[in-house]
Amino acid sequence: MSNIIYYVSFIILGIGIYGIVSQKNLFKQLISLSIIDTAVNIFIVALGYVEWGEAPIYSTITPVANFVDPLPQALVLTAIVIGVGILALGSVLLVHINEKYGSLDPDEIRDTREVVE
Amino acid sequence: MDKIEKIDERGVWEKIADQLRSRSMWMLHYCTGCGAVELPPSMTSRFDMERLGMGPMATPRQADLFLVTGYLSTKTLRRVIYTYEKMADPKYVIGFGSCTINGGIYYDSYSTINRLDQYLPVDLYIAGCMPRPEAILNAFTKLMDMIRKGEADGWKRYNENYEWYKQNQLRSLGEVVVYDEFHE
Amino acid sequence: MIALLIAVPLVFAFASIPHERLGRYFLPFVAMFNLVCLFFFMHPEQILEVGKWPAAYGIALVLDNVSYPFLIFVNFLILMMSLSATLENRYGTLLLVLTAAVNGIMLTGDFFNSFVFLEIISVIAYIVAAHKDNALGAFKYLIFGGIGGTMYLLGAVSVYVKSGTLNMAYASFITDPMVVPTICIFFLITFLVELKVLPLGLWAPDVYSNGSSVTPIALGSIVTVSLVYLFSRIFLNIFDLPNPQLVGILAMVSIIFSELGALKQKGLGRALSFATISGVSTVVAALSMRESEITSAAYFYLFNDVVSKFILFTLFAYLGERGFKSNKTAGIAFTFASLSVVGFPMFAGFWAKYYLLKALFQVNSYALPAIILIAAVIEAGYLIKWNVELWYKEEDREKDREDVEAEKAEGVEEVEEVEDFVPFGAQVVTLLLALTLVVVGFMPGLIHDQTMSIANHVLDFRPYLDLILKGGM
Amino acid sequence: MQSLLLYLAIGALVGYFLSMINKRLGPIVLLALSLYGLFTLWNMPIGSVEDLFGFEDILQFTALSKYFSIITLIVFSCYAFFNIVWISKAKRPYAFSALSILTLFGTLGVFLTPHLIALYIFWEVAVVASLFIVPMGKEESKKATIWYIVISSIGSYMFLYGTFLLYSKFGTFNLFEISGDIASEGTGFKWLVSLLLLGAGVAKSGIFPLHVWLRNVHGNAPDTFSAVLSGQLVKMGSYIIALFLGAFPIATMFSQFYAGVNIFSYVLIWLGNISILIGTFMAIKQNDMKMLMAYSTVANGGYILIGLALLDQVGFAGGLFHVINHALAATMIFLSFAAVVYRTGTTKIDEMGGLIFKMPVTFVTYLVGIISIAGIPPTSGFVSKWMIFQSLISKGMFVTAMFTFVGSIGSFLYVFRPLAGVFLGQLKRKDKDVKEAPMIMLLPMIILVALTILWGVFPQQVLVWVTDVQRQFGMEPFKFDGTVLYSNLGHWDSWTVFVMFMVGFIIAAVIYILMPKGKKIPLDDQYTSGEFLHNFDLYHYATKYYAFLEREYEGHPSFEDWYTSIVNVLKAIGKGVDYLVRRTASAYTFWMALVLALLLWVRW
Amino acid sequence: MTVLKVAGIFLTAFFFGLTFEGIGRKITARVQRRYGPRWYQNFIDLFKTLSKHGYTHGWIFDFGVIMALGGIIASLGFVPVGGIVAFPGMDNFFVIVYLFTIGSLGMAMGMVGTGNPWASIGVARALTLMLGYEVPYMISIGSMLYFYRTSSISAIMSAQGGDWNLFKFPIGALVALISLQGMLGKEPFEAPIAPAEIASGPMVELSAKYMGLLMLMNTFMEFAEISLFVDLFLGGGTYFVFLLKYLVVWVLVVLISSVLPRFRIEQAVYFYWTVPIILAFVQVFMTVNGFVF
Repeated sequence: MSNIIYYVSFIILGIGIYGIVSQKNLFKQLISLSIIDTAVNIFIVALGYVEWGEAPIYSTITPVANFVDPLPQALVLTAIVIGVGILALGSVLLVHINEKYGSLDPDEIRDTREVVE
Repeated sequence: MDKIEKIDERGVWEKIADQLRSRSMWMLHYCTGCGAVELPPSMTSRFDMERLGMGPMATPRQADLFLVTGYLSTKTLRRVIYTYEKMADPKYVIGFGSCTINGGIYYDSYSTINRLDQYLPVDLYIAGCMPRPEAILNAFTKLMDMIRKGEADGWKRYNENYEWYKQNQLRSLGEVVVYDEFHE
Repeated sequence: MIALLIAVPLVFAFASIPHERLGRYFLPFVAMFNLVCLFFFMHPEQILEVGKWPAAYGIALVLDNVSYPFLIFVNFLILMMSLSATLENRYGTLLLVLTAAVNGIMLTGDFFNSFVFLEIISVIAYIVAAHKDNALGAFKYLIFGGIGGTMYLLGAVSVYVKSGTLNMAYASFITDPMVVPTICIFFLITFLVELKVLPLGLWAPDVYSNGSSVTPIALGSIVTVSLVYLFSRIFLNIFDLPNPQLVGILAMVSIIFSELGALKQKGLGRALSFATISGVSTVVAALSMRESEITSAAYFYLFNDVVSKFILFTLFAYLGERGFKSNKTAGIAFTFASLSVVGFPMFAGFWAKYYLLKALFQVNSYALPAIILIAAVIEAGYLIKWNVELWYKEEDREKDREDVEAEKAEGVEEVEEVEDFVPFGAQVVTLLLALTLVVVGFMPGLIHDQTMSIANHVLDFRPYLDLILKGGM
Repeated sequence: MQSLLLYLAIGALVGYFLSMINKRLGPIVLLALSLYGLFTLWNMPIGSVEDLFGFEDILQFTALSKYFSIITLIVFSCYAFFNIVWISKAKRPYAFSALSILTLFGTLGVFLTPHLIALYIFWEVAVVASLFIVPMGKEESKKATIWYIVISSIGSYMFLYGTFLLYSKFGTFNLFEISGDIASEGTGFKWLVSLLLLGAGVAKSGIFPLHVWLRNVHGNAPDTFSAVLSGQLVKMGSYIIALFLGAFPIATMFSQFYAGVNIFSYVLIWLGNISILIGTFMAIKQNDMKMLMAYSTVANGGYILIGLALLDQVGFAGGLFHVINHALAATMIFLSFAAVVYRTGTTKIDEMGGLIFKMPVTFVTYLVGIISIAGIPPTSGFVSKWMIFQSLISKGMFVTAMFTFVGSIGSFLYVFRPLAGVFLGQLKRKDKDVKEAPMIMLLPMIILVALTILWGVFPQQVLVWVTDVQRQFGMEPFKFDGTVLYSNLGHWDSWTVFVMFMVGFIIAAVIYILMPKGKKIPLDDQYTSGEFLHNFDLYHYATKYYAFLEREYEGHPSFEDWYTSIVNVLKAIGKGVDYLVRRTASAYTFWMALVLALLLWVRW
Repeated sequence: MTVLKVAGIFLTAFFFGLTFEGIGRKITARVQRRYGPRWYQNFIDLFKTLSKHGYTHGWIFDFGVIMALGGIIASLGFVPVGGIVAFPGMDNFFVIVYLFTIGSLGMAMGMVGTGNPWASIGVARALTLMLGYEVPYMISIGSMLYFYRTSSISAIMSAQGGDWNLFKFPIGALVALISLQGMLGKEPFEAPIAPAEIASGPMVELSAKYMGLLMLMNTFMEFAEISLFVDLFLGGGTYFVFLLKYLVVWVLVVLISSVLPRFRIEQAVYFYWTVPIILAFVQVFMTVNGFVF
């Protein structure tokens, strides 16, 4: 039962990949990428989790305690920041694409480009 | 032409050469008219002119004897003259049939040449319309005789009286108009 | 001390934010500074433990015999690019950050740290890729790179989970060998994406062919070199490459197909992009052999390929397909570079091929040499075609000019003069690099000694471990 | 040798900068260097060994080196001499001169070293240098350059692959060190290595599967450079073939197949046969005179290959002798073409005519050249053809003999086509004012004519070189005594033949002079079937000269088309790659998943 | 001695060549039921043409004619005429064959030098025909050279003894005979000089002594080629035996030519490259495998 979080994260990962593969709209693809990011983050956090663990803070109450591994959480923080950065950057790129081609549908974009080329 | 006994001016080599020429006459027959049809019988097995050393040639350069076989129009005369001038000296001309003598039955046509010897030095005419092969062979033997005696000197006459012949030719044919229908 | 390589560029990057134009003036000096530091003040085999945390707990920056030459080369390339490229506003800042990240990724001895630097590089790469209004290509790259980055993250975290440390040296020491292949596959995916091995490098042609003087050089030369370093660090030094044959085959397929793709192209830019894929694929294929001579030759090949492509892309960015009539110097550089890429003698490319083939034959590998040579035939075909076309374009151009003049005389309309101006900096840089190729062509030892030493070090895990852990743990 | 190569390398730079002062200085530098080289190498003892730029014993002066270097230097001297005037028509005179010198550097280097990698380097230098001269020619020449580089690369990379195969086996690049041990290797290895190494020779000398570049390149290159291409660069291929066939113990490496000819040589001989066939019949149907001679080069390459591959006393000598013949003849012919083009500006046979009365010396050069190509005594071309025929007949190789006969008689056909179309026939009106080529152009042509006839009548000098080569390779040397040449099927004496020829000529001339003199008439006084012609330009039979023969093989397969279609197939695959590239990210992810799956599940 | 022998060969070729040609004309005439010319007609023709005043188109024309005759005279010197062998051992088959081509080349060059397209067409046809007949000829002779291990004509001639090669190499002899017909330009391989079609082809511009010299060349060439056939296949023999054999071959050739029509040039080449070449290879196969009777 404790592994359920892994399965959840992999399901979310699958959803993300499915999204990228199946969705035509570029923005939806970007969102799917973000979903993949999230899935991986969940997975990492779950890795550090210890059954019935406690917050990894040394105190008098918990001199010897079942700590949750703090490092993955720290890593995830960084990863989230990077993920957000990429999301923002992708959005900017999409705005540019939309300005240039007037669409976010790759087929329509390709038509426009082929006319240009 | 006046029949004047000429003094034989030929040297020894020339005489020997004339002997040879008379025995090996290569002819070019210019088939302007119906006379040409009489040549095949004279070449083939019945009369066989090859036994006289004669034979048909393909181009005027190789030929000694020029047969004008029939009537001439202004159009064909020009060709005849070109052809004659391409032949190598010494060269002989035989006019076939009455057409070359006086125009024959076409004498009053607007474009017929009535007298060949005004334009080319004819060594021998064969009368008849048309001459039979017997007459033709007879003429050939006669011409051979003339050559041996040095009487067949039409080519010399042509060279000597070139101006006169040219004048006659021009009078009949007019100036040559250069007109190239393909490229100009 | 070695942290300066990362810190100084970053500082200048931040300093340039208020003054958009300053970045591009900072860049050459920063690169110069780095080079000077590297040459005179830093020498291999030193380690910096960030925050005095001892290695295996904290982040360690390592300057060893492998990363040192790579650092010099990359900073040299950055310096060259800063002189040759036309940097618009803010690109200076970006490239300063890129410099920091690239130096960082080569110095770091920590998986997660390298992930962070990789992501910084990626983000900047996406932005740089969007240069010249090429947002679509950049977006493709972003999706691809995004997934690749995720894979790297997964790999790094898996290492941590399985070994309890993020330190590269220590992790390789204690990680369960059973799970190493699986972890490595995550890393591998990232590298295949970033190093443009087909079919994962499909994003590259669209990105590189945008006609910018920054994108293909920043991505194709600088980022590629740093990632090749990381690739060899992880797969040659720390872990074993999983499925080396499969990687080799993938790379070979990539070589052939990218050459075919290049053959088909009607535009020079895309042709060069495909040629770049082919070049890096060759390096990957050679590295997958994990043999010191071959590895050394692969680095030599990388050197030649990167320098030549630097020249080709720079000149393409400025001249397009307009010929060398008025730019003989540029033309000579272009020709030298393409001859070197194909591997004609008396250029660096020949020795790259020579060493590579020689090493491959020594281990009785016959398929890769054949493929390299077949690819070289195709490459020779289209590169020489372009050379000839560009050199002998003058007739057409004169005709054009006559037309223009005629039209001007008629006063029909003002026809825009085609601009084929190569900036002085770019001319000098390309010529210098071309001469480098020639000099290396005559004295291959200059580079070969270095690559040999890198190869020997990179394949020997022990010194690295000793350096980081100081024989301890 | 090292100093010579050094001078040449420096000379390329010097030539470039001197050309800037005066265009004509470039060829003069080349001429001086070639003459210096000729002088040095002529006097150099066979077997000298030298270092090159610090590499020990890289240069080795063998008998084969001497022979080929002398040919090369003769060709280059004439070429340089010719260029002194011609250079004014060159498109890029500076680069042209410098690259010419570099080409000489490369080829001489090839001939002087048995070290395979050094050989490869020099080889590629020659290729690259000549590569950039080619597109200075006609409009088509840019395309031709691609043909050149691709086919040349195929050849040279085959060579490189073979070299490394040898290296991985024997650990040395020195050919002569390898050749002793190779016989004991496995059959497959021997086949592979021999084929790969000879691939370069096959590609370069225009042998059958790789012959397609010659038409394009020789036909479109700058006019004088075609002479070097055909007279000299192609001979580099022949050198490789001669070197490997001579240095490797081919006879013991491969099993005997027929009449003492081993199977490998037999394969080569068949390639030569096909080359002769293709070269001859394609040459017959060319209307461009330079392309015609290009195909002729293919056919002659076949001759050389057959001669060399026979590997016996007479045949090998014949093949080697044919090298010098064809080099001289091709140079003469292409130089005379260059002179014609210099004056008339076209290479199409049916756009010219009657130039003999305007350019008599050029005509004589061409005439002697084709007499030599066609192998008619008293030129040197006959000597080698005789040797090859003798060898083939004595071995009983009649099928090959048939091909050589076809090539030999076919050569009468194709060489006559430019003769009739360009030099004889009616003079075109546009060429009425054409003058003879300048004296400086004529001199090298005259020298070549003299050499060809000299070596046709007194072949001893060349035979000494050739037999030296045979001795060096441990073959029984060709037997000759003065001008009498011996084969195992009898002998002949070139001097007697020449004397008889002169006797016949004198008799004919006496008869001619004794008889009445002919009258000189102009060209347009022609038998025209009595018709008056206005435009004698059209009274010239040059277009589709052999129409009746060409009709017989109209639908022949074209290798040029085949190779183009192969390239098109490759391009179609490339288009597929490009199609994938142009998709959006969604498709890429699919690929990524695929690769991931592969990596995860495939384990071996 | 050599000089005398060479002179003897030339004089034989001159007198008997022309005489036999005259006889050939007589035979043709008889086949056509004509009386025919005298046997010495060809002498008359020759000297007549030489005596005329011709036209020349420039130096190449003169040179070509001299080269044609000179080349043929040169090659004639190497052909053994019965017992007269001028250069024993050096009468190499290939030398003779290639010396012939000097004459042909000279003729072709001179004739095309006239500038007449008919001449060019004729020469083109002649060369094409040559491509046809030379190949089977050389292969079939080659098999003999292989068998006797020598390429000297006189050596092969004397090696036969009474046992003629005609019977030893019957198929080769047949091939050589068919090729001979083409070499001599007799029907059915007469297309190069078709008089009515292309105005006698190469000879179109020939007048007077030029014609004569080429007639002489043609006679010598015929003599040399038939002599080769007689030497190689009929065992040569003493001088008069040789001439007798020569006459027989010549009559055979003339008879064949007098009853056959003309091939078109591509038909001729096609013919030569199918039937005779296959026969020649049959001969080669037999020779190489030792089936020599």
